[in-house]
Amino acid sequence: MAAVFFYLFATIMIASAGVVIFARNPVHSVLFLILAFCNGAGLFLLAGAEFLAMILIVVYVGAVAVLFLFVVMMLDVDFAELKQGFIKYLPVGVGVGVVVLAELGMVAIGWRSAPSAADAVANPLIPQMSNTAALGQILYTKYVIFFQASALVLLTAMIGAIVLTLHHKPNIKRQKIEEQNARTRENVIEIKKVPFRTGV
Amino acid sequence: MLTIGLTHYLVVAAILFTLGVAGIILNRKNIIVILMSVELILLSVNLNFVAFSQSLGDLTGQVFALFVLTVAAAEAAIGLAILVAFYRNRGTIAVEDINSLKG
Amino acid sequence: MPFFVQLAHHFLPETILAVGVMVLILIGAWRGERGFGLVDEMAVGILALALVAIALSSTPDTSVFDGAYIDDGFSRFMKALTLIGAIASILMSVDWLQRSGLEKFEYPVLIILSTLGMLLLISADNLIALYLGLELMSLALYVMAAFARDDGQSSEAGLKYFVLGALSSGMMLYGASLLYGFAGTVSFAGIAAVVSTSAPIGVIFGLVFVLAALAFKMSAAPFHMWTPDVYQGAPTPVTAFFASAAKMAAVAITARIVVTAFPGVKDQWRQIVVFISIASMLLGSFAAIGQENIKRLMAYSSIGHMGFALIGLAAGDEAGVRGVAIYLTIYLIMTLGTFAAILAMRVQGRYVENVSDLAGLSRTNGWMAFFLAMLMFSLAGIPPLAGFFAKYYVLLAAVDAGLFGLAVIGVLASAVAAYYYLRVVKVMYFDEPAPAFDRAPMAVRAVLAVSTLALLGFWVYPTPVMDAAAAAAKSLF
Amino acid sequence: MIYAIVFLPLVGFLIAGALGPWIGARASELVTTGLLMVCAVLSWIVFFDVALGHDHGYAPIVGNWMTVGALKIDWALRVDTLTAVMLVVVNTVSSLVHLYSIGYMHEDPDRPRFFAYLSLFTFAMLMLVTADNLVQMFFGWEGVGLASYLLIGFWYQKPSANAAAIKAFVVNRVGDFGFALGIFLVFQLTKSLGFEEVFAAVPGLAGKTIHVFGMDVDALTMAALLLFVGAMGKSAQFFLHTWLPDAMEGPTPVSALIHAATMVTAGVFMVARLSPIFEYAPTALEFVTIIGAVTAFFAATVGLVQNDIKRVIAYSTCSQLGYMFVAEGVGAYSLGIFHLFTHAFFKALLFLGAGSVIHAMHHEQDMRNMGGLRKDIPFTFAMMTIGTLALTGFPFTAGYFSKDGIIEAAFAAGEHRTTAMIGFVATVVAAGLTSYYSWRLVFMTFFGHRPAHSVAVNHSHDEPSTDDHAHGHDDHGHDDHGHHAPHESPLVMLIPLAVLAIGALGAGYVFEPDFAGHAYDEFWKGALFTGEHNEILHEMHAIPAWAGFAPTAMMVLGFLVSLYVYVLKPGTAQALARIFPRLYQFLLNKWYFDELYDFLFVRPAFAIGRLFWKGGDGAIIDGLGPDGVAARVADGARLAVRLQTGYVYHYAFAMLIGVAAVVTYFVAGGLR
Amino acid sequence: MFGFGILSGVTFLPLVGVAFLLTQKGDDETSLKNIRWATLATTIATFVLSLVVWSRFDTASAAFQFVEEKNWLGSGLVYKMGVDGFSMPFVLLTTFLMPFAILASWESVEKRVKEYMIAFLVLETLMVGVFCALDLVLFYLFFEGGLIPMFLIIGIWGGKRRVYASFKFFLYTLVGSLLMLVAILAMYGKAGTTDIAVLLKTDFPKEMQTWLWLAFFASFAVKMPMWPVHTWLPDAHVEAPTAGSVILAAILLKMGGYGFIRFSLPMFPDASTYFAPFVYALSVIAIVYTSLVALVQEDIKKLIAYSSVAHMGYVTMGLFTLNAQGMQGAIFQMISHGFVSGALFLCVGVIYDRMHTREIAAYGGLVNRMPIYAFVFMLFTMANVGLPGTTGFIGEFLSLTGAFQANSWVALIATSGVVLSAAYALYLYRRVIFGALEKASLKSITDLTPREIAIFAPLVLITIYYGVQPQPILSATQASVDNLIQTHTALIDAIKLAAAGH
Repeated sequence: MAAVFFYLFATIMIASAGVVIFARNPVHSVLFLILAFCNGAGLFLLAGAEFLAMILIVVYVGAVAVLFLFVVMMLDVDFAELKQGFIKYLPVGVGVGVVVLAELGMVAIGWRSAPSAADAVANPLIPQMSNTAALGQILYTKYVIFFQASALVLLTAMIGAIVLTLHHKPNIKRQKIEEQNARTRENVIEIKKVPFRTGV
Repeated sequence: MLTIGLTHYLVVAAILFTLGVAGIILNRKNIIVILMSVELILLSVNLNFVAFSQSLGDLTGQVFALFVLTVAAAEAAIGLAILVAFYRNRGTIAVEDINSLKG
Repeated sequence: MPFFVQLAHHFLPETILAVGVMVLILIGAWRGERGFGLVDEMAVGILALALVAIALSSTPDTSVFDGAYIDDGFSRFMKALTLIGAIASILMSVDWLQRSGLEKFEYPVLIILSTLGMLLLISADNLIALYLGLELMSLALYVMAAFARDDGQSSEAGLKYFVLGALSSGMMLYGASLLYGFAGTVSFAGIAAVVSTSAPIGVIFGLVFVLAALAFKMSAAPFHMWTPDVYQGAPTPVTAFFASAAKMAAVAITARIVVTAFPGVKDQWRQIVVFISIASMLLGSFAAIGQENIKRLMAYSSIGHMGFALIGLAAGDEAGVRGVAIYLTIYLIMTLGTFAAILAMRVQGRYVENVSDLAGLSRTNGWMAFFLAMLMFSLAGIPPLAGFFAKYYVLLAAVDAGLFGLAVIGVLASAVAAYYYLRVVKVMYFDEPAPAFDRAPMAVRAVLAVSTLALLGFWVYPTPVMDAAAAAAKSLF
Repeated sequence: MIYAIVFLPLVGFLIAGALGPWIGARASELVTTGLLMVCAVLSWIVFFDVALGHDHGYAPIVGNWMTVGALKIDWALRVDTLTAVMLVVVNTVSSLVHLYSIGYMHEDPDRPRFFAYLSLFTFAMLMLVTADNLVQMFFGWEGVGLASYLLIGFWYQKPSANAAAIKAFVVNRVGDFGFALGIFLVFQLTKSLGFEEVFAAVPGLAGKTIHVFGMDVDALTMAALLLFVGAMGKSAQFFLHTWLPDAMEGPTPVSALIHAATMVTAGVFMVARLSPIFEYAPTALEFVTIIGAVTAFFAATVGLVQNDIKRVIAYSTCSQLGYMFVAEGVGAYSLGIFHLFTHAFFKALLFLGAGSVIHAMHHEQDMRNMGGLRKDIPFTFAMMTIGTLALTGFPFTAGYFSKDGIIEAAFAAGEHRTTAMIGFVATVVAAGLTSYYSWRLVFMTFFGHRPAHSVAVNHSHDEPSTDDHAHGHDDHGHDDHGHHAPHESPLVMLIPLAVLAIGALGAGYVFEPDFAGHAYDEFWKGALFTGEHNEILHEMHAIPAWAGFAPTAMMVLGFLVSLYVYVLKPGTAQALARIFPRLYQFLLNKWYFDELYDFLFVRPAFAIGRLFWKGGDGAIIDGLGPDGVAARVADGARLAVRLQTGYVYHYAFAMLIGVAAVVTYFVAGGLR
Repeated sequence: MFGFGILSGVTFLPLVGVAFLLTQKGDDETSLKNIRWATLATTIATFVLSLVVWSRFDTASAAFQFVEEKNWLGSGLVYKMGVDGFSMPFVLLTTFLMPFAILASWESVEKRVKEYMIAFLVLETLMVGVFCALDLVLFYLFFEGGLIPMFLIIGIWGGKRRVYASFKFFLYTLVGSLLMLVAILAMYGKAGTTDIAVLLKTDFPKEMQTWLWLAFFASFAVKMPMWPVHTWLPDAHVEAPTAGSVILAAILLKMGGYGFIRFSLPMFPDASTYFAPFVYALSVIAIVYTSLVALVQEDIKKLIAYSSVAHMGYVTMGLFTLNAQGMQGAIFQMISHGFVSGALFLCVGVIYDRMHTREIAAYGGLVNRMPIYAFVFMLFTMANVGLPGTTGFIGEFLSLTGAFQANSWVALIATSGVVLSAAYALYLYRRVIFGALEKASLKSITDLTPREIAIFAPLVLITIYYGVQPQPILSATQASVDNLIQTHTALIDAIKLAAAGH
């Protein structure tokens, strides 16, 4: 049963990943990215990483993918044509890709963890504890410093996004409360005498 | 074949990784797809971590994956922000147009 | 050890930076764009405070936070270099940013955040810390590269750096996952213990991927391709920061990981390092010839220099790491000085960055020409300037380790490289004068003068650097 | 006393050279000439002391020159009979030439320089003859070369003079090249260069072979041959003679002093001085004989047709030097020196006489423009005739004793050695030729009629002028040429002629017993070395009568032919030239030696130099070296820059390739 | 003072002058005058100080004298200075010639006088340092550091193609010395020290010696320069200002020869013996080849430059004969060439200052208006062709004597250089000095000024004095040379013995 789901998830994930790359419409790419992530979450579930599966859905599908979609829409990018160079370099690119894949596959298929790896394990799975609880247990104790560091990473991302994209356009009218409060009769109203028939 | 082991996960992750890298290299259309390829790579890495975590009976892999997810989100945000800034300057995000700096 | 004790004793510089950056953000948010000056000065203060904290710390080498983080002589040495680089970068940048309409308080904030990431990176003792430090550093750098957001080149630089950086961190993660999967642990010491006995292909794969990513960060060939474009496109003070502080961290963690996590597969990683080193030296030497943009030239130059620094690492012993430490120290000084000179290249209020703009500088601004010439000679490694000693110690280590071929290729590459450094001198001294530069701000002149004098006088009293580097190297083994 | 003899000329040189511009020309002349007179007198005193008296000679050490390892060389002044003879020759002729020059050069503005050079030359020559080791000899050797160079090029505005000066120096250097190698070899053999030590070591080396220049050769033969190359250069022997005729570009007193009486005889002196070496190298001696014989003959043939009065005498000198070497080659060193001694008198006389003629003709040197001068300058004519008689070996003149002695010795040695017999034949033939061209000179100059005075007119003869510069390129002379009648020279020029004429007549008769006769041993006191089997001086008295009379007969024959051709039936010469045009051209062009050397050495040297410069240095070394490397580096730079396309995907691809390459390397077997 | 000795004084005294020059501001006549006089005073003071060293120098000893040693860098590097018979003459040569170089630049350098003088003074420090250093790394510092001022001197104050020449000079020599640097490191790795005195006693394995020798050779051969790596020299000489050429020819070239004596020969005796034929071959090629090339030159300086290469051929040949005559001759030849070629370049400078061309064809008949100059030029030309009685003869004669004992073929070919040198030198002299003064531009040329006479007079005297009395110099080097030869012979014998034993 698990095997069936594994193959199902894996196949869909890889297929949709392929579509992400090769789709001509970027919107399609984003949608298939979401599909890939969903199937990835399924694989996580199969591997017993329930919390991560949830996070993947929430963070990726819910936030990141939507962000992508938002940007794609906002920038209104055109449908792209396959260019000359693509075809020209495709064989070389595919060749190198195949070599890399073959080597990675070789590693994967022949995988043996070190015999002493079991001894080196730092945070053994605790069967009686839920995955989420177990993760929380170490995340807030042992790895709290990393937790803080990742917070700084997010802070950096925030600052970065703001500094790069926030525009104070000079001719956009904004409400400035302190200015409104500071208005007095004297400095906002000017009375002009208009001479007859000549205008201001 | 029917028992799904570590190797299966590793192979799937390897394929995904290669696809992600291929996406970066082969893509000529727009930068956003490249960013998505990066997300695919990170997904494959997470898959690796989770699989190893399961196989070793160790939570560290999952913790690592968690941080990867967090950072990946931040990365996506920054990437898109830079992308937007670039688009504002150039009016394009086609990969081939990003070559005013070269030599 | 209680958490807060660890924090206070071994994490003080980082804490100072983290807390400091929060304060700066608050001030910045409160004062808005007017807050730039204040934030900037405070940022320097915070970094200086961190530097003092490092200088005063004398704790024995300790691994803290459950083996995630190490506080040792090596890390202190490299952190000090990084902080000096950061401080100098901020100092030099003020004027530039103001003149370019970029006086945003986020700039010093990002520098501090990035520096914090570098400190984390330098002290990382497991893969997670390494990853987080790397990302914290990089994300801030991506943003900084694109900081001049209204400038097409700057945002292009940021975009390129980002895309390739993301790819490289993906690779690193893939490698890290393989290492984790093999060793069952992410700690360097744990990996070292497991890998010491055997080195299956998976571990080598992991090592290659991790090293590739680190090589990317230190811009070593063939992972250097972003460097020239980004150096050229990014705002000049940012480039200075890239070229100075960022390299320190990248080289430091590379040295640490190969030495502490992979002593058992020294033969393998040495081959990788040799390959990267040779590729970098050759590419750095050749591609810089004919470059007109001086920032781009410095990019290639830095590639070459990283190749040279890696010669020491290739030796893989204590002498080698000492050589690397000395090399980085001197390289830092040279880079800061050179970028100070580049930042002083302003003609009638406009910044210029072509080599030809330096023409006849010796007659329009003799001292600056002299300083820059000495910097160039030092970069070329001509004695008795400090650049020579940098090369001397890495080569010494390499020759001692029997890497004659590497040493010979290194010196030949440096001879080729000497050509383009000389060309700068030639333009300044032999050519007819171009329009004179405006008077550079005080901070820039100070950095230029101090770094040049340090290079010129290095041979008179090199002992502090030598001793510190020796101690740093010792702590790594 | 010897110090004074050697160093007074140096003092004269310094005074005239350094102070000349201040003290003026007259003072310079007087100082140098006066000092030389003193030297000459002192030299005769030494000669009487050492050669004729019972003093066995001495060699005071002036100071150490250099000491390097086994090589120890002192500055020393060696005086023995051989030196004493040379001192007499050098200083007598030199002082007379100084005196003569006062008159001859009186129009020249650069007289201080001239007299300084003359004194410098004399000093160098004295250093040469008083040398006690090979290196000091070499010092003098090159020193006289320098002085010769300076004096030949004295009229530096004449391109031909400059060319001749360089030629003289360079050709001499070729000789010195051999001399130097000889010195090195001697040092290698004996670990010493002092004469005493070397001569002491030589008998032990006899017959020993040495591996040198890739061959196993007889050590002493090799050494002697190499040293002799030096003598060939200095004494203008065949192959290295070409500089001597050109050297006539110098002022005539210079020719008399340097290129007749003294410097050119240095080679003869050297062989005599090194007789202990040569005696043990019979092969080398045969070579000396051959070279001497060939030179004697060759130079005489060329002398037959020359038109420049000085060149005729120059070739004659060359030829006479050949005689001396023949003498030495057959082992009769004393005869060589004797001929040197007598030759100095009559050849200097001839030169100075020629100078007087030239002076009278306002610096005209082409004999075809002369004629009938015996009435205008009778004294000079007389002197020239005496000189000619002595040169041709008219009985009981100086030349008769020395030259006939040589021919007899050659014949005597010819009993044992073919080379000596060749020497005999060559010298006998040359004697006839000498007589012919000597009288030709006299007849052309002093008899007949002077052609209408026009500078260019005589070039239309069937004897084309080969040397454009033969005449008239002096600062002076052109303008007033022919406007004044030839006039006898002033007294200062005639006195030296008279003195030399006395020597030319009497020196042979007076000194014959000492040099080569019964007083041989008392005279030489071992200064010349002869081997045990060298009985040549005795054997030469036992030759057949015809051989003894042959030279005199040849002399008469030459005289008669010359008389016929130039006096009795003028025009015969031109007729002969028409009959044998090739032979005539061959001789006139000096056997085409200059052309040959130009073709063999000068042109190739320049061509090869240019080839090395443009091709070797420029194209190959720089092309493959610095410039080539620079170009390749530039190519590399272009390539590296081209890789940097600016496209993100290329960059990413490069990273991937980098990783893939390393990984593949390990997968493919980097892993052990 | 601070425990530094007199050699440090000689070495760094010029820097004191530099410090003073740095305080001079302004371009007016007074400050220019100050600068010139201050520089001259500095160089003369340095010379006087070096004479003090010389007066206390013990020529009978082969040991290093006036040794001073200070710990300096970490890892075994020391600041160690000292002189022996090999280096003493070169120190004197350097300090002696510097005032002449300054005087020669008195009027001809008009732009950037201060920088010019500073460059020369710094160069002097570095040159003296090269000859005094007793530590390999220290030596290398000085050796290589000299490139910087020379590069600037050629490049700033040079002629038309100065950029090409300065780059060629710099990069060519740099490549060579960088290889030497690798060798130095290897030696350090083997011996654990870079102290020259210790290294001289270190026995390097045969195989290693070969490589080390080649690496050192790369540096010194370029510096000498030996054929075929000589092509930088003509360019550098032609473009350099007069004083630059003087220093280049007189001293910088000698560093190569000095390096051979100091390092290659004593430290790698096996390799030196092994490579001696190779060096001979290059030397004789250099002598003949460059002499022929000199014959066809059209530029005076280039001709003299090529002649320098030829003369350096005698030096390398002499050094590798490894006998007393050859080595002493080679050293003497270097000293002599220092005087003579320096003086010849000064001679060229004299007419260059007046006519601003170095084309031979632009001259002719100078003797008519410049008799004193003609005399001086003649004298040095003759010294250059090795006329006995001048210093040029001693060096050539001794090195050839030595060479003949080592290999007669070498001596044969090398001696032919004597003929060729006479040819090109006299040919040059004739074209420049002799002949009628026909060129209009030369009609008003003036003879030597008193300043120029003051420059040449000591050189003339020295050239003749040491030609007649070379013993002071010869005996200064004698002890060291003998020592080297003895050590070398002993080593070679030991090896032969060992080989026979096997």
